[in-house]
Amino acid sequence: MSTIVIGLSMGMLLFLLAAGLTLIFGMLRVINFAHGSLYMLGAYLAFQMVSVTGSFWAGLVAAPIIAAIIGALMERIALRPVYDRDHVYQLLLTFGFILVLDEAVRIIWGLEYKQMYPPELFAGAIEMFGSSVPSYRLFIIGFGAAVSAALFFMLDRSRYGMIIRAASGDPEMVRTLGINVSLVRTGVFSFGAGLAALGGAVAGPLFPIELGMGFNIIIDSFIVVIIGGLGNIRGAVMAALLIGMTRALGYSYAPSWVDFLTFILLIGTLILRPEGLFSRKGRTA
Amino acid sequence: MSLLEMQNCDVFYGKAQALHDVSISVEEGEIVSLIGRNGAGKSTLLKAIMGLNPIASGKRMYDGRDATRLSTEMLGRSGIAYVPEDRRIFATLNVDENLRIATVMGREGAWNLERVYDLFPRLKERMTSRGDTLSGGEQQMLAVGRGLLTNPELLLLDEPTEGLAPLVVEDLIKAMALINAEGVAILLVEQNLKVPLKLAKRQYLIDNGHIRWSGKTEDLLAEREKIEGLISL
Amino acid sequence: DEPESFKIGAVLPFSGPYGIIGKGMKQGAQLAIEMRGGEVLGKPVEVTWEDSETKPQPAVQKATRLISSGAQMIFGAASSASTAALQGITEQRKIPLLVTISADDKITRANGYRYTFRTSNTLGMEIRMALEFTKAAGLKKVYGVGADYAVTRDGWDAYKAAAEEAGVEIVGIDYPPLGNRDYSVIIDKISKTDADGVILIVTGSDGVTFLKQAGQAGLGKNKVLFGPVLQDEVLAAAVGPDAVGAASGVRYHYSLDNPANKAFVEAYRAKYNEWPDSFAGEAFDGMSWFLDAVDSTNSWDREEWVKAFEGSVRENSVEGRKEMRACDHQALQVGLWGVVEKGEAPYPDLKMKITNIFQPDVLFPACEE
Amino acid sequence: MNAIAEKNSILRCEDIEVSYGAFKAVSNVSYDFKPGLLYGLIGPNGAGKTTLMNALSGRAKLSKGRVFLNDQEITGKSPHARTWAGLGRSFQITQIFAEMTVFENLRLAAQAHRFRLQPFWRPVGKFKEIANDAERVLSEIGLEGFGHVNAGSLSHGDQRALEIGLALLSEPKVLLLDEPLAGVGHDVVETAVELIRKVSQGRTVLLIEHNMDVVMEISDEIIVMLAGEVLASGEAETIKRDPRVRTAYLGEEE
Amino acid sequence: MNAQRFLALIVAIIISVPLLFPGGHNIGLVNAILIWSIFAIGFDLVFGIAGMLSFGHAAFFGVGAYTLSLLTMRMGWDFLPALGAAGVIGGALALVFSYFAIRVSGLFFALLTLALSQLIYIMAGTKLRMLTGGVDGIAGVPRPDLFGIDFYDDGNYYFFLLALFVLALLISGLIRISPLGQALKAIKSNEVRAEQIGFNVQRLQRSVFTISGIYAGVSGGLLASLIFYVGPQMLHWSTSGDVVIMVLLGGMGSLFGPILGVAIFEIMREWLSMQTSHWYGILGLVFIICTIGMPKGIAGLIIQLWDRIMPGGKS
Ligand SMILES: Nc1ncnc2c1ncn2[C@@H]1O[C@H](COP(=O)(O)OP(=O)(O)OP(=O)(O)O)[C@@H](O)[C@H]1O
Ligand SMILES: Nc1ncnc2c1ncn2[C@@H]1O[C@H](COP(=O)(O)OP(=O)(O)OP(=O)(O)O)[C@@H](O)[C@H]1O
Ligand SMILES: [Mg+2]
Ligand SMILES: [Mg+2]
Repeated sequence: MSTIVIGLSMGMLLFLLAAGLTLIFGMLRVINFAHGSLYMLGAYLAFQMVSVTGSFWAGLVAAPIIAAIIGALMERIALRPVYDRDHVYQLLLTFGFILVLDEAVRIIWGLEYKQMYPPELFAGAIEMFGSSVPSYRLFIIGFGAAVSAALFFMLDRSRYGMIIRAASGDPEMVRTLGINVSLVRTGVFSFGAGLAALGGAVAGPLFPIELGMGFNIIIDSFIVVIIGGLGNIRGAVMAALLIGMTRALGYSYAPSWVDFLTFILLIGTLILRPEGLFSRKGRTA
Repeated sequence: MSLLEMQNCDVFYGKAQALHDVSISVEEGEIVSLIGRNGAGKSTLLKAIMGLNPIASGKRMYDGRDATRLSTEMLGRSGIAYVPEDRRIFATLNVDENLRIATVMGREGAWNLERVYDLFPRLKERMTSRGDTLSGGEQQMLAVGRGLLTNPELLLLDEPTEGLAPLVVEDLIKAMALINAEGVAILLVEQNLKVPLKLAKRQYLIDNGHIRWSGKTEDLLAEREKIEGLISL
Repeated sequence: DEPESFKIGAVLPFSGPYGIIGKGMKQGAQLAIEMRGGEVLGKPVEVTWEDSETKPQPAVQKATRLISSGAQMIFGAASSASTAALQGITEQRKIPLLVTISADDKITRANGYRYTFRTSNTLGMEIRMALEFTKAAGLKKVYGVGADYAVTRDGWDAYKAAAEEAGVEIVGIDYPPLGNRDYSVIIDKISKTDADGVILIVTGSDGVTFLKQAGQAGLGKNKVLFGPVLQDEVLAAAVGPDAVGAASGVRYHYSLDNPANKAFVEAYRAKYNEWPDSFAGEAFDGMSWFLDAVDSTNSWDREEWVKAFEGSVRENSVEGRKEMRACDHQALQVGLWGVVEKGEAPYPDLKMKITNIFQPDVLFPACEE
Repeated sequence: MNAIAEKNSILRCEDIEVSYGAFKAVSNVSYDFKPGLLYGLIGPNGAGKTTLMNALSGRAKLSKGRVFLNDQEITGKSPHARTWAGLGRSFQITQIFAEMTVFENLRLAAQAHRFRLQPFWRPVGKFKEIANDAERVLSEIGLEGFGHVNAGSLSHGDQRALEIGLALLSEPKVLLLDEPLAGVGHDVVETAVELIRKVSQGRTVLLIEHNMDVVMEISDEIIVMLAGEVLASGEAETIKRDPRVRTAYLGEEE
Repeated sequence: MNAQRFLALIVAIIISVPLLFPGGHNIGLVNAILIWSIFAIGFDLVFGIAGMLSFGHAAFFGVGAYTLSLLTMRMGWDFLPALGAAGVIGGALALVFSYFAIRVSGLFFALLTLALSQLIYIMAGTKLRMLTGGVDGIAGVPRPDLFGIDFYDDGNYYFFLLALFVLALLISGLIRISPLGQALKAIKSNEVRAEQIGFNVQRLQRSVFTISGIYAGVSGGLLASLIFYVGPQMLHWSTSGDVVIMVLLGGMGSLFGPILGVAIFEIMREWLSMQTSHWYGILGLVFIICTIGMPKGIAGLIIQLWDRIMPGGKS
């Protein structure tokens, strides 16, 4: 029973880490390898806010906002000129972003580990089903659910999501309808960057805040995105929970096979449903 | 005053010139058609009007103002709608969304979702299908419907009847007449000459990137022999 | 003929996962050279610092260039993989390789690498320290968590056998993958057992993550968390207050009470205005010792240096007596064990307190073969 | 045409069905196509014409039924295997190699037809026969001067011509043409129709077209589809008079 | 001289630095460039010609390295047959990958290959540690023992690598202009049409994927012998990322572009890291500027400049 709660929290955490990537990947068709770096930046920014203001919540709010501004700049300056080219050039760019962001973090905060703690409100552990579950984990479940609901409404239901999806296929045609595609794209990238940082801020109290922290999560995030189906927020939530549960069970019974299981799940999905568990395919003729 | 005026426009693809010193005008509320053989430059001109092809030299006047420098989205917002020859349906959006996206900018006018569905009942049946699963003709209907839903002052139609069944073509001709009667100007490109001859009061003949002839439809029919020699219609 | 200068090629991680290590090593080694007047064999010492990126390929590529431009020795990488790769080239070129941080036992094996010398700890000895600690702390039931790779598995097997022999009950063992980020299920599992001690054979970020998450679940309240290389001051700072009470092997510590160390710490603080971490201390110690050995030969023949270093004894190292064993080029030394406690100025907020010092004879098995 | 070929069918489908979810785009279609005839396939938009063609050429998966080419079952075979078996097609939505020249486009089709294994030890320019095939078709489709033009920068109508040319190069016994005249200039419709006539010599052609004048004129037999099923089939005159076809598709034209 | 020849000349100059300046300290760097170039040339067959973005080539590269190391060190094979086996195993693994991955296209292909190669990476680091030495890898990988030449001398090894590099370049050049290369370009351009005119798309994609796996396996084996070491790092997806970057930087789909990309990448890494400790960030800026300013990579830029300076001399 407690495994389920923990699995749920692991899944939601994964979702929060991957949400920004899903968004940018699904909407702009950009594989944002710098997602991990933005996530790391979010953690450092949150740490900084916490050490200045003493409030976890200040960090949780400020880090995404600052990262979103940085994301907007990245999009305006670098990404915008290459949309018309083959998608792979965006890869090169985002690789460049990784190096630049990492360097910036190194210059600003140095190499030492930084730390953050859960807010007062969620500091202790709660007895549940005979286990003590850290209440911060419960916070993550709730927070993840809220973020996913918000994203779901933004993307699948609203006209905003419609524009983004249309523009990912044929931006020119969207322009003829009088819609400012560039602005929308900047918005999406910036929002995705903010989400990445949000993930970092939420993860801060759980993981060491260090330079390499972004490098590791990117693969996890990819797995969520793939299993969920491109840019499909509902799919991403489902996938994250599925992985969270799988991992929780894995840790209970065979910890050394956990990574393995995750990949088997991924490869299995891709073989059975190459487009991901939650997407549909079009026709070609 | 003309609604749209293109003055002495040159358009290039790379180094190749596709339009030479082209001037055309569309008056408010009229139907004008542009005819010419394959590769004459018709689509190129429509795209240039819509800001999708840069105008190397020349001027675009819209609503009495110089619109040469306006971007595609500004032109769209000021009331020009474009129905491209290759339809360009949004593949990942369903039929309903493909239509609704055209209403995002919220221009007031006579067209709304219901009217489009009345015009093309087939679209209503396929409302929840993704754009890229539609048949060719369904996509064509959708492209026209999407153009209408922006409630334009000027509608650029590039071969709108291509791939449509005869019955639907009839409906579309009626609809165009109706749209026009409601005050929308139309610039029509067609291969199927029946349609422009029936609808348009004025014609432009384009060949090899040059406007070779322009005038009333009656004159076109009367001077047919001469013009045929000119551009081998 | 004698070269103009004594060239040292230093290939250290200044970036990548171990990037944090490079700085301390560089400062320690620099100080070692400075404190001997910047000279060896009567010639100025010239060090070229290169970034190994914590990756084997750049490490070897840079070492190759350093050697071909006349480096007399290589001062080596931090990760075991990079070190192993460097050993390939240094053995090939017959250039001494000084290792002061990598702990993999294989790096110094009997009749193994002629040109490799390690002056720092091995993981094997650290595991044995953990065992001694288990006994000293009177733990009865122990649960194990080890990062899933060969060295830890071997270490665990050794620990388990010896612990069981000493009457300690082994409750369980889990091997989550290296670089694991979520220990919550394992922590929950352990908290439901009646183990009184948890041995964590993990290091770096993995250890930090575990301790952070264990702290939130309150695992440390009734169980002793300890491990061979679980904590030092850098890592404790990353964990925060939840680290207090965690016990760990310590490679070097500035609080060691001996004249050599006092002099070193004083000079280090004067120069860099910070406490030397274990990377700095070990680098200082190894570099000083090696250069002394070279100096003692009065020769530019590298074979002479190898011979001189082999079997040399350093009575006054910063960690007390050290002896370079000839059979495997591993320095025999005492083992330091400590626990994280709250510190006050001028010390960091969290500091290690050395609680046990184990003697070499219980930590190093005899050289096999 | 000998007597046996008259009797046998060259392409036959038995009760085929294509469904997308609950929606049946094609159902209950059984038809025998005789060698050497030109079939016109008409019907309202969305009736399932293209989908039927997809089913025959292997692009759409059958949920039911079987397809035979020359009495060989080809159900489930991939499109390229069907091409080798003698089935060529053009697409309603132009499918060309846009960033290559027109000549390269044609040369590729010729190469695909000539080699099963693509040799890698000789430059492609050294294979004369391929270049000759390409040149021949280039003039057949009336794009002589355009060999060195990038296919993507051809006008829409010229791309349609290239589309047919690509299908021709596989020397198909059965040729499926999906609205080849769509977008073809008024002045060249005659030429295009001539081209279709010419290429239909000695092969079976299935032609989807909304240009009724053309279909009625050149088809030997006409098949009308409605809502995924075959509504009627027969000679042009019969079809023209069929009231069901008039209400569903043709309208009350003068 | 046309632009292509000019490019060839630049490449020739870079790789003949050790001949032009014997006794320099850059021979290790040039050797690494030769090896990575073989990898990149093979990778570009898949990436630049067939248009398949693979993020799994690290697997073939790394497996080649392990194959060579294990066969020479544990089985006592000679170097050359072991190198051949590295290529064969690299190619075979690529073939296996292709059966899984070719079912999907575009970004999914990239991600699926990435996932498969990460699986290999995890296996090598943990479950196969008896064979691979786990995360610590295997040190002491040998170099060839041929004609009594001491290939442990980097200067001599250079010639061995040069010969293989030239061979790899020739084969790739031939493939590009052969019917196979054309067919692959067709598939990249329009898969639907390619299949309809009779190309067996999947088989062709599998073939080129396998060929490039062979390139990767051989180059991986060579790298292991160059640095006397093989470890799971070579299998990590970031190795795939490196080769993608190199090829993009140099210019995908061109014969010499990938080589230029490799050279620039390696030289910058070596040179910049000597200049400043902030070299990482600077390298990142260079990537960004190159992407924005050079739509066709360095090779594209050079061709453009050449055509501008030498008008009329079009290739
Ligand atoms: N993207 C492009 N790049 C280069 N040249 C182009 C491009 N698009 C069109 N052209 C060329 O410009 C000329 C005009 O093409 P356009 O598409 O405007 O013709 P059109 O009159 O619309 O013909 P159709 O009736 O066949 O659609 C043609 O010669 C064509 O080859
Ligand atoms: N992959 C698919 N998924 C869902 N529906 C599809 C798919 N392919 C086709 N359809 C539907 O099947 C119906 C038949 O389509 P088809 O393209 O065969 O029509 P058609 O007769 O060729 O029409 P047109 O004359 O307009 O080209 C259409 O309503 C279309 O939306
Ligand atoms: Mg046109
Ligand atoms: Mg159709």
